[in-house]
Amino acid sequence: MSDQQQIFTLKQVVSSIRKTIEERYQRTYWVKAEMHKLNRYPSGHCFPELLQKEDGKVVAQMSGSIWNHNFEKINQRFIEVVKEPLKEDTTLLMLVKVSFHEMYGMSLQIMDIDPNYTLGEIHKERLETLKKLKEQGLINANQLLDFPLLPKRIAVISADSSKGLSDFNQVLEQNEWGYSFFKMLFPSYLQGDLAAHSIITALSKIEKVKEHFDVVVIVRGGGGEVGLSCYNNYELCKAIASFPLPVLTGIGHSTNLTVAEMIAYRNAITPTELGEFLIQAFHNFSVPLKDAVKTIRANSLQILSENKHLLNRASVGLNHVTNQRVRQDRHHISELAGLIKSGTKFSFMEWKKAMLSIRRELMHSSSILISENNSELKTSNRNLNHLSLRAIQDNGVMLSQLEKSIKLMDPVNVLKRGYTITTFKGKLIRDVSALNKGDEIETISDRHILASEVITKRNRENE
Amino acid sequence: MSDKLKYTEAFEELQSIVNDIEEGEITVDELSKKVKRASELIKICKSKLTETEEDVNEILKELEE
Amino acid sequence: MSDKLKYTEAFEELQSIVNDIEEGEITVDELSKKVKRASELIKICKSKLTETEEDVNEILKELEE
Amino acid sequence: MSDKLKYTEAFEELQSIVNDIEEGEITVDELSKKVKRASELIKICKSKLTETEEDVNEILKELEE
Amino acid sequence: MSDKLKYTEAFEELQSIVNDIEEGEITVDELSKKVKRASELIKICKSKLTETEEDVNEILKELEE
Amino acid sequence: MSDKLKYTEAFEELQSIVNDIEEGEITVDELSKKVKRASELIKICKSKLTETEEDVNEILKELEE
Amino acid sequence: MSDKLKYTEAFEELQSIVNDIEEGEITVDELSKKVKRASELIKICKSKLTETEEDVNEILKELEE
Repeated sequence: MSDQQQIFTLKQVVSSIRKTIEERYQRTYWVKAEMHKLNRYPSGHCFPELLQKEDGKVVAQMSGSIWNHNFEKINQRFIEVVKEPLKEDTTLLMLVKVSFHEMYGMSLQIMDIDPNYTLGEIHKERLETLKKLKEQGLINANQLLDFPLLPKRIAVISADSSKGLSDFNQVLEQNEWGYSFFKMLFPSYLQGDLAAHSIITALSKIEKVKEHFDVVVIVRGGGGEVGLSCYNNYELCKAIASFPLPVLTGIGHSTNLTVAEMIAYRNAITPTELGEFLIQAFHNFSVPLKDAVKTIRANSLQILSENKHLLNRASVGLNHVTNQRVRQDRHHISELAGLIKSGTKFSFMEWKKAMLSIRRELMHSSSILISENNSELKTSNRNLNHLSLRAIQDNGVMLSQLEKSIKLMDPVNVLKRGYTITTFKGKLIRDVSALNKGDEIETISDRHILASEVITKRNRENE
Repeated sequence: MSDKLKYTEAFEELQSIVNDIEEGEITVDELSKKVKRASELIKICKSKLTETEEDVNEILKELEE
Repeated sequence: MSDKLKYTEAFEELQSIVNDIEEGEITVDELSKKVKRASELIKICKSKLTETEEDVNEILKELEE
Repeated sequence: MSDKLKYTEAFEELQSIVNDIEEGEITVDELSKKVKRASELIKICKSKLTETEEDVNEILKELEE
Repeated sequence: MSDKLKYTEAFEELQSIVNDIEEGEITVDELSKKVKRASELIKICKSKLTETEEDVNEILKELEE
Repeated sequence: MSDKLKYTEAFEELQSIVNDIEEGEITVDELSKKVKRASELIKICKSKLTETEEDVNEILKELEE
Repeated sequence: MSDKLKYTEAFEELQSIVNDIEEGEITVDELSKKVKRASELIKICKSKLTETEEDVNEILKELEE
C-alpha cells in the first residue's frame, strides 16, 4: 500500500457515491415496473421489490421504498380510483427518485403511483379475459344452462365471517313461506390476490359432488368495493363460465361489473338480493301450483257446467223434436182428412154434374129423334100430296093429247078445212102403186063427191 | 057410255083406236065410227080423272086439317 | 085405323105408297084408295109421334121434379 | 128400380141408352121405353149418389168429433 | 180397427187412399168403403200418436224429476 | 242402464237420436223406443256428470287442506 | 331418477294437464282421472318446496374419496 495512496473510509466512499448520484439524479422519473413484493414493515414503510421481465425472465431488478406517509396517500387514491388497494405482482407507473443511502444502498424512492395507469391495466385484463372467453365460446356458457325449477340445494362459496353470507343465509332461512333450502359452505378467499385461486379450488370441489347441488352462489359482502379485480381473472372466469351448474354471484357494489359477474348465470348486487332471487324462483314454482288448483277447479267446473248445459239442451231438444215430430204427423193426418173431405166433395160435384149433363143429353137426343121423325113424316106427306096430284095431272095431259089426235083424225074436220079424200073402190088410197092408168077413183070433198080416171102417174121426187 | 068401264081399260082402248087410225087401212065410214068411239072413251076417262082428283083433294085436304 | 100397327111399319108402308105413286106404278083407278091409305098411315104415325113425345116429356118432367 | 144394380153399371147402361138415342139407333116405337129405362137409371144413380154422400158425410163428421 | 197395424203402414195406406180419391180413381160404389177405411186408418194413426205422445211425455217427465 | 258406456259415447248417441228425430228419420212406431233410449242416455250422462263433479270436488278439497 | 328430475317432470306434466283442462280438451270421462293425476303432481311439487333430503355428511364423504 503506498503512502500516497489515499485511504478513504467506507463512509467517505459511500458519501461520495451518494453525492455523485444525488447530483446526477436530481429529477424525478416516471418508471413502469412490476412491483413484485410490497414488503411493508411495521413502521409503515414499504420496501417493494421492483423488476422487469422479458419472456418470463427477470431482466432488471431493483429495490424500492415507499415511506409510510406516501404509502397511505397512494393507497388511499388507489382505493378511490381503482377500487383496489395497492397490490403485489402488478405493473405500476411510479414516480421515482433515485436515492442512495449509506446504510441501505441504491433504491428507487417511490413518491407516487398513478392509479389511472393501474385502472387501465385492470381494464386491459378485463378485456383480455372477455376476449379469451369469447374465443373459447365460453362467454355465455353458464348463462345457457337450464336453471333448475327449484334452486333448493345451494353450494355456497363464501367466507365464514362474511357479512354477505349472513345476509344471504338470513334471507333464505327466514322466508315466511317455509321454503326449504339446503346450503353447504365451501370456504374461500373472496378478494385480493388469493381469491381467484381459492374460488377455483372451491369450484372444483363442488364439481366433484355436483349431483347434490342445484346452483352455486358466490357471496361476499361487507368488504366494500375494494379488492374485486380478482374477479376479472381469466382462470377464475373460465372456471365459472364452464361450470356445469348455474353460478350466481353476489359480490358487491362494483361500479364496473367484473367479468365474473358478467358471465355468471346471474349477478345480484348484494347477497340479500341474491337470496331474494332464489326465493323468487321458489315463488315462480309455487304460484303456478296454487294457480293450477284454481285453474283446475274453475275449468273442471266449467267443463262440467258446459256439459250440463249441453246435456240440458239435448234434453230440451229431445222434448222439442219429439213433440214437433208428433205435431207434424198430427198435422199431416189432419191434412189428409181435409183432402178426403175436399176430394169426396169434388167427386160428388163431378158426379152430379155428369148426371145433369146425361139427363140433358137424354132430353135433347129424344127431342131430336122425335123432331126428325116428325119432319120425315112431313116430307112423306108433302110427297104424297105432290106426287098424287102430279099423277092426275099427267093422266090429264095424256088424255088431252089423245083428244087432240082424235080431232085431227076425224074426216069431217079434215074436209072442212078444204082437204079431199081420194078413194079407190070405196077405200082410202095410201099406196098409189096399186093404181093403174084408167082406174076410176072418187074424190070426196066437204059437200061433193067427184068421180075421175087416172091419166098419168109420176114420182114427185123426179120433179 | 058405260060407267062400268075402268079408266085403265078405257084409256087402253082409246090408245088402241088412235094406233089403228094412224096405221090404217080404214074406210072412211069406219074412221068416223072409230072417232066417235074414241070421243066417248075420252069423256069416260076425263070423268074418271076428275072424280079421282076430287077424291084425292078431299083426302089430302082432310089430312091438312 | 089400326093401333096395332107400329110406327115403323106404318112409316115404311107410307114410304112405299109414296114411292109407287112417284114411279107411276099406281093407276088412276087405284090412286084415291092408295092416297086414302097413305093418309091413314100418316095419321097413325103422327099420333104415335105425339103420343111418344108426350110420354117422353112426362117421364123427363117427372125426372126433374 | 133395382138396388142390386151398381152405380157404375147403371151409369154405363144409361150412357149406352143416351148414345143409342143420339145416334138414331132407336125407333120411335122403342123411344119411350128407352127413356123410361134411362129415367129409372138416373134415379138409381141419384139415389146411390145421395146415399153415398150421406154415408161419407156421416163418416167424415164422426171423424171430426 | 186393428192395433197390429203399424202407424207407418196405416199412414201409407191412408196416403194411398187419399191419392186415389184426389185423382178420381175411386168409383161411387167403392167410395164409402174407402172413406170408411180411411177414417179407420186416421183413427188408428191418431190413437198411435196419442199413445206415443203419452209415452214420450211420461219418459220425459220422469227425466225432469 | 249400462255404466260401461262412456259419457262421450252416451252423449254422442243421444245427440244422434235427437238429430234423427229432428230430421224425420224415425218413424212414429220407433219413436217411444228411441225416446226411452235417449232418456236412459241422459240419465247415464247426468249420473256421470254428478259422479265426476263429486270426485273432482273431493280431490280439490283434499288438495286445499 | 333424480329427485330434481322427478319434480321437474311432475311440474311439466301438471302444466300440460292444466293446459288441457284450460282449453277444454278433456272429456268428462277423463276429467276425474286427470284431476286426480294433477292433484298427485301438485302434492309432489308442493312437498319439494318444503323438503330437502340432502345429507352433508354424505357429501363430505364423497368429497374425501
